Amino acid sequence: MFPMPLLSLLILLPLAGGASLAFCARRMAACRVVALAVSLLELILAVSLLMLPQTQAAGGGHWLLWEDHAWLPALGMRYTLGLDGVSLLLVLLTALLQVICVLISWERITERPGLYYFLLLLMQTGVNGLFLAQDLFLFYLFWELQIVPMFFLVGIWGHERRVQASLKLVLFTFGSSLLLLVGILGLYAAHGAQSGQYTFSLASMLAAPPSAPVQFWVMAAFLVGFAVKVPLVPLHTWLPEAHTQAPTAGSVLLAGVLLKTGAYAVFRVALPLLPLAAGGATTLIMVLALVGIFYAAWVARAQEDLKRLVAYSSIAHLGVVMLGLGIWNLLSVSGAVLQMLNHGLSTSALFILAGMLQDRLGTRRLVEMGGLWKQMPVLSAFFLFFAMASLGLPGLNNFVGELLVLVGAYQAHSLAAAAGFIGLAWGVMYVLRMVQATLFGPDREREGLRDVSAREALVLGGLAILVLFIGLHPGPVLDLIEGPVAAAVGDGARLALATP
Amino acid sequence: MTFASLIFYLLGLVVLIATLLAVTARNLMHAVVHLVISFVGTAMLFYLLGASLLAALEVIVYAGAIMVLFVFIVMTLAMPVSGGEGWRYPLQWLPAGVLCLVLLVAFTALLAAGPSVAQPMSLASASPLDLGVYVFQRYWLAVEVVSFLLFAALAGALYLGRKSRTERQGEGR
Amino acid sequence: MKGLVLIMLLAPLAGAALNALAGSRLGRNGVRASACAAVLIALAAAAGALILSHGRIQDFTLWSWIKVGSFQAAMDVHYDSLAGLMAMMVTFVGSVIHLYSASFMREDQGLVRYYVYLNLFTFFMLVVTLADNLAFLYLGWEGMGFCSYALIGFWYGDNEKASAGRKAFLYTRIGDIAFGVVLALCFVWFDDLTITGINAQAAGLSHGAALALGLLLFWAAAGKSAQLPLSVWLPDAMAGPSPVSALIHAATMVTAGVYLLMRLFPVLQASPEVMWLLAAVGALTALWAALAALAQRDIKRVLAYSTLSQVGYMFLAVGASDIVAGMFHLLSHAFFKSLLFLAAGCVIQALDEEHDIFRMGGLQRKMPQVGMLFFIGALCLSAFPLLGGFFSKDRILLAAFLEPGLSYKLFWAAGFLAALLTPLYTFRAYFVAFGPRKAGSEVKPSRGTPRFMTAVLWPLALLALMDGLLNLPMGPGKHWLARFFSNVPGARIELPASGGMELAMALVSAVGVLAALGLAVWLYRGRAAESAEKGWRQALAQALYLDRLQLSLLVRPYRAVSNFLWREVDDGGLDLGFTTLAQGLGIVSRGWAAWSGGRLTVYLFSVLLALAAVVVLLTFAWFA
Amino acid sequence: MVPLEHVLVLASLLFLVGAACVVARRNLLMIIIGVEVMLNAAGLALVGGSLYWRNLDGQALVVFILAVAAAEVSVGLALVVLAHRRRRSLNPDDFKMLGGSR
Amino acid sequence: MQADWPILTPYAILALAGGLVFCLGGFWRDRPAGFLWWLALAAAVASGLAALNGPARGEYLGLLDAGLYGRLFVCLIALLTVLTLLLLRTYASARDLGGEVLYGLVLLAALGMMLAAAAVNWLVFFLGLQMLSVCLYVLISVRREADSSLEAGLKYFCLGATAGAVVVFGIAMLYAAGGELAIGPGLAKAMHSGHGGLALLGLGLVLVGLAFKISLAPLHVWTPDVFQGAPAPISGFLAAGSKTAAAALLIRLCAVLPADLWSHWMPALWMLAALTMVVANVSALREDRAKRLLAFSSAAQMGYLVMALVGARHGGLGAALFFLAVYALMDLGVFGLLGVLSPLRTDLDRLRDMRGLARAFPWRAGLMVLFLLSLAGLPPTGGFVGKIMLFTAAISSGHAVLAVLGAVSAAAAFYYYFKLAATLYMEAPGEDSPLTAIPARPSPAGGLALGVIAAALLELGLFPNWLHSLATAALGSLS
Repeated sequence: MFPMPLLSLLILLPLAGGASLAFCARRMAACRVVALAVSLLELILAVSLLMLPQTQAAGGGHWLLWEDHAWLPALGMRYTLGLDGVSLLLVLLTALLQVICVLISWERITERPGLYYFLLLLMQTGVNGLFLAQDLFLFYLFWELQIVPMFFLVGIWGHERRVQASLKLVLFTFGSSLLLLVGILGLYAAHGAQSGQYTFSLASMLAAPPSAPVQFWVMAAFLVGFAVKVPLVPLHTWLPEAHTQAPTAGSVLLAGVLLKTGAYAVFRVALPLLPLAAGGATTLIMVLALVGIFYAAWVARAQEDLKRLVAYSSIAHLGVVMLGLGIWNLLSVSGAVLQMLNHGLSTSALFILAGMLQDRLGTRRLVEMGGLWKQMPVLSAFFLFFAMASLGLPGLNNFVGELLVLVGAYQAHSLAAAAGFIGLAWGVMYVLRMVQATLFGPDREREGLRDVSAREALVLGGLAILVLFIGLHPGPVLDLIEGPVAAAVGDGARLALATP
Repeated sequence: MTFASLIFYLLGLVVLIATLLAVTARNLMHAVVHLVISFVGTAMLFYLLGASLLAALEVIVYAGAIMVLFVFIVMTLAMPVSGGEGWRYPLQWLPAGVLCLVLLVAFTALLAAGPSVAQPMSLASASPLDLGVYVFQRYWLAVEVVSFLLFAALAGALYLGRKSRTERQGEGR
Repeated sequence: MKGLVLIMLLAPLAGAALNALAGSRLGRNGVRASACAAVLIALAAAAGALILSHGRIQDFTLWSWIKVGSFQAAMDVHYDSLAGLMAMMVTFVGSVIHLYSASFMREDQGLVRYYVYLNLFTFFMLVVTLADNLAFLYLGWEGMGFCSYALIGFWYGDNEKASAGRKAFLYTRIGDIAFGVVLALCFVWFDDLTITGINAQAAGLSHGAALALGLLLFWAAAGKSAQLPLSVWLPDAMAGPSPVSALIHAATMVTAGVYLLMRLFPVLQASPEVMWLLAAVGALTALWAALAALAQRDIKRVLAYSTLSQVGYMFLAVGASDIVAGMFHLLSHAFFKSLLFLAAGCVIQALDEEHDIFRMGGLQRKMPQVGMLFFIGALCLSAFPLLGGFFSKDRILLAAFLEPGLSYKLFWAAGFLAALLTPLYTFRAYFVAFGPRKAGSEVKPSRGTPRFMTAVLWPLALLALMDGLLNLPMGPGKHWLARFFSNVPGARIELPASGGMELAMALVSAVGVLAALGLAVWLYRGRAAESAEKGWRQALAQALYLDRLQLSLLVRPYRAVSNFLWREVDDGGLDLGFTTLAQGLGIVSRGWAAWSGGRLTVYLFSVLLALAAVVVLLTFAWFA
Repeated sequence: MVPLEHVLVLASLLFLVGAACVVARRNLLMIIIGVEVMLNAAGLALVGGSLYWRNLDGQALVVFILAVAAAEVSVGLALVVLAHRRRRSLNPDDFKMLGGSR
Repeated sequence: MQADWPILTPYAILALAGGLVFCLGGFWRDRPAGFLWWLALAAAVASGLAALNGPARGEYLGLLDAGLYGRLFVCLIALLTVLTLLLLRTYASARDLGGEVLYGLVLLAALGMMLAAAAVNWLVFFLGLQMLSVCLYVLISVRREADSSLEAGLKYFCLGATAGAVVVFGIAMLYAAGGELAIGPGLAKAMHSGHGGLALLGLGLVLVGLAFKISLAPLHVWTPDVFQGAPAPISGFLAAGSKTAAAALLIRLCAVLPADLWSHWMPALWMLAALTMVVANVSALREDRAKRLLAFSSAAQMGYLVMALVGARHGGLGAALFFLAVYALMDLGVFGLLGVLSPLRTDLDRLRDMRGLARAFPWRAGLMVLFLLSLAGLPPTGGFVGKIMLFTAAISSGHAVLAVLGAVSAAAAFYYYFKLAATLYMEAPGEDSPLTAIPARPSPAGGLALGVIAAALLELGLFPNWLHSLATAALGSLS
């Protein structure tokens, strides 16, 4: 254990940095420098956590770090943070994307820069807290907290229909999260009444799951709450709108981080806590995920708006993640967790590229693009690269995750797995359409298209290297998450899983 | 059926009828007059129920002060004697009446739930002195409070009655 | 040994990486030099490896890739003589084509991109050749698919070409689904992804399992090798530059499917149905493609269909459980077909991008060298007796004939028929394009062909002529290739046939070929035009409408559903649903807000209402 | 003498009549009158109660009710006068500038 | 007698100061400007302090609760009064509202609130209630020349008087049932002597009266009008103070009610809570005037509170107390902020006029967002913790249906809260926008008040423990 509350630091650092922006709120240069510095610091901190030794801390599980303070003892609410491989992975992803977001906003954000970067950092606070919280109440607190900045990011710096989009986002996410709250409290009440000790601590709730009917209702509430966030079809309609309207950084964080929280919650909260209800839930998740994979891929193919297309593609990718969680065995869940990371990298990259294209061409419509390779070879090369990554080309990151998920699926549920494989082929259609519509075709005479700047090249190159690295050498990542996943799935063995 | 109870019922009837007339009268003056009757009747009931001081106060404050105030206002405002109500007047009573009947049923049902139905109370009377002493001993705090309440009401009424600066200027021109 | 393999794999990869990152700084010559050097190094390594490992199988792991629990996808190599020879062929043809391209692409803008893809492709193909672990093989498999996609659409400016690339990628990808499933199944059933391990356990497979695996493998191979029903993409793939067609769509990638089947032959052997299916599809494709080739006007499409037909033979060979013959034909086909494509490339470039053979003619005199090369290729392709193609095709037919059962006889017949058609379409192309014409109707090449381009083709031509010697049915060095393959599971050295029978077969086909050749001379020599495409000719030209069929059966419905889901279901259904819900709530809100719309009497009434509600409720609560 | 319930019923009757008046009449003064009636009814109930329970609290409360009623009426009438000075009307529904925005 | 003075000091201070303000205002013409304000402020602070460290003795003469519960509310109301006065300072002087009457009435209204909140005797409660009502009638229409203000006062008067009469009649019934004006004992005695039905009737009538004060549906109807018509800080005072006072008694009732009576009374609470949450929240959806919108929202908040009261037997009261404090702060804050943002002529009201405020006044807009977050029950504010507590109480007492109703309606509520935030931040000001008429910087007093409120909300959001344990202790002192 460290004497220093590293986890709280992890959460508070961005907040402090964001608050410090108040002093230079109107000066863009200062703001972005401060923001970059803070997020870099955060990244360094997160990376340094990789050096931690595996220690058994309170609460069991493979905890690298653990913090626990009383908060509202009368109601059994505690300030409990725990870091294990999975959380660490997602925290790392968040920190990385944070840096990237600052970099890509570098020149684009000219109005109210202070507020903008403050919101970015605030969001990181919320998300980190969510990934680290080991107390259901705390978890819910951060769950709510992270949405607020996104509302303003989309609404203030978004595009033409930004206000509607942001309101839609808020209504869907918060509305569902209130049901989630009811579920959490129901679980709390049932667990307290049963064990006589009213507490929100995940660990003790894991220890004593409530009776079956309670679990059923709570699970229903949880699923609604999480499915909207993931999102699972048919609760996804808020996402494409938000993605399309959000500023680039917003889309990146939305795809890269916010959507993960839903899947993470399913992995960390919904399934482990409610073993008896998990059987039905996993089947439901599996089915919805498969439907989502096909549906989203299919709808994506029909899009005329580049960002919208990418948005639907990310729904399809998260379908794969959820499939992995729905299968719930070692392989598939490892794949799913890895896939969260991968999706965070490649889809974010695609959103960044879409943003760049929009900045340069002033349009997101595919019909007005085309023939870009001639004028912007480097950017186009990156575009092709990441498109191939999201299409699951072996040697690039997504392949590893998808393979693991599907192979794991075969162990449990061969039909679902076969469907999944076909779903991947479905993905090819829209990716190729996207690539062809943007890069290929006769080149139109456009003036003043500049290829990627050094800063953009840095961002894209960094992402590309990561994509390749995970694609060719996923070992480190897999080792990182194997412990917690095995643990979760291990006591997931208690789940009455639907495995014919 | 003692004499006292007979008087009670008679008075009750009188009060009720007077009140009904007052409430339904379209002419404000008539309403006030009927109301005075009902208040006086109530005062008698008070006396019958052994609250002599209250009976007096009732007559003085209600039937006296307040009603006079009303009359005064009605005069000053010099309003059409039937305040505002048009041909819809009977209809207005319909919803209210219905609800009140429902309420009456509920009230009586709950009232009758008690044990003491039909065993009559024996007469008793509290002398004004007792009441006064009691009030000032037990509730002296409340007396203070009421004084402040009246003070506040007075100030407020004055403030509202006084013309605001803008209005004064308006008349000045 | 391991070092050699590493060099073989890494050299092209390094070349690709170098050009991708620094290509723009290297300058055109630098790019060419580095790319060609990379492949030549790989060639040297392949040769060295082949020599060092005389007949010994070598397995080793290069790099542990994915490992979760018992799931192991390591990058390990299974080097037997099959792989060795294949690698040899790939690197050799690859280097020839790299050199050829050096001058073929001399004026193209995208030289760097071109060589990057080409190197990359060589790498992936070698991965497929050597890989032992299915996941690793899949890496190469998909990589090839991507490279072919990128190279077919190399001239992206033209939407047609780009779409051709997309089509190729889609169809191969459809095949790859099966591969993925095979991968998963193998893990679930064998708990092992290495080809060696799978082959070892193949015998123990239940009938159903074997059938499933076999079918999936067939599907995967058919996707890559463009066999029926997944064959429509290959002719379009000719949109790419000719060297690309030569390398990817003739010599190597298209044959990778067959190669995979040979690698996993024991699994196929485990279920006779699959063998039968392979043979059937092979024969059918061979015949169908040969027919289609008869009516093509585009010289490259002629060659493309011939490729289909030849690969069909290879399938037939595998189906007739004679992988030696399959490999034999694969090799010789690689040589003469790439030779043909490259020669055609010279012509097309010389007539700047003229593909229609009827707009050519008399080229033999204008460009004799190219004509010569093309002629040699044509002879081998049409299995002229004693040339390379002859022995391989002959052995395949024999193997098919020897298989028990009437159906195999039919397959043999189909194959034989195709063999008769081959000279026809081949020399149709040759005579119409190169043959003499009456003066005036001959075209004049607008630009000369660098002699380097033709020079590099001669080695190919020699190999094409000679490679019959690899596996002579008799005489000295009899069945050398077959013996060489003795360490490949399922390889048969000789076919169970009497010498007389073999001889008879050989004679029959020889005579047939010669007759067909004569017919071709009589039909097409000096032919300047062909009657308009209608009737059977049009049917053939459209390859029996297979393409159109699939378009209307699969592609259009897919698009329709996609649009429907987007417009009606997603935008018009779900989203509208939520919106209407919100609006409905808005209406209710208006109504309730009007309640407190400013009328005091209403407020007073609601006081009474509340009073009534509460009291009545309490009354009930009290008496209930 | 009568049982408590009868007193209370009488009080309730008066109370409800007052309430009905408040709700039904379209005249601010009549509304105030209705309120007075209701208060009066309460007083009657209290007096009855204090007789029943033999203690003076009820009567005491009545005293205060009288005072409060006076205070309330004074303020209320002031408001009414002001309102009438503005609108020349005592019809409560003539005061709809608030909420009438829609 | 002597020993009682410390208990009565807070009230006495307010009363005397109120009287003094009236007299000075009436007779000392050439007084220094703002003298009365300072006087009132001092009085409010003093009474708060006095209550803070007054003696903790059970009850005074069976009239006033001098225990922890009573003192808690006295302090809270004193705090609210101080804040209101701070918010009123420039607002009033800039518009010359009321002068002496304004501050005097605020003080007396505060006195009434304190009495009503701390009363353990129906008589005192009734007097307190009437006192605060009478003062508020005048305060609401303190802007005499404005029709809207007068109309608001008129409406509030008619309804308030009626509700008051209902309460009195309810008290009469309770007295008739129990023969006691002391709240707790009276109820107990009523049950013993078998007059349960009568007592229930009385409770029902009282409940209606209280429901009017804290504007539970269907008695919420007046809220928008009155809040819209009254000057913004007064609306805040009304929303915060009088509701606090009424809710205090409601919570007290829930605490002292005999079990069997409770089980009969509870359904009414259930119904009112459900109705209020749904109706109020939905009504606000399409509202395009900030004050009316916030009025509906304040009604909805009370609905949540009553939802917790339904779960009174499972820690609901502690939650309700905590939330009540938070609610009072945030509603006062949000209305005060409107006041600080208001141009001289009329209060800032139409959403249209609030467009693009965030650009011009980033800090005040930020505060508004904070208050809105708190109202919407989002972290990191006290509103979040409070709402969680309420839902916890409702659910752990088994009223899941009610909780779900609450959750759904709260989900709807997000729409209008965030619509408000969106207007501030995401819309461009229209051409008729009053931006120029808005004071460029908040008055120091108002700024101070808002700052204090914001700080308090954040503090309660991050470290709620002390207040919650205080609330539980206070409840412990009740029974």
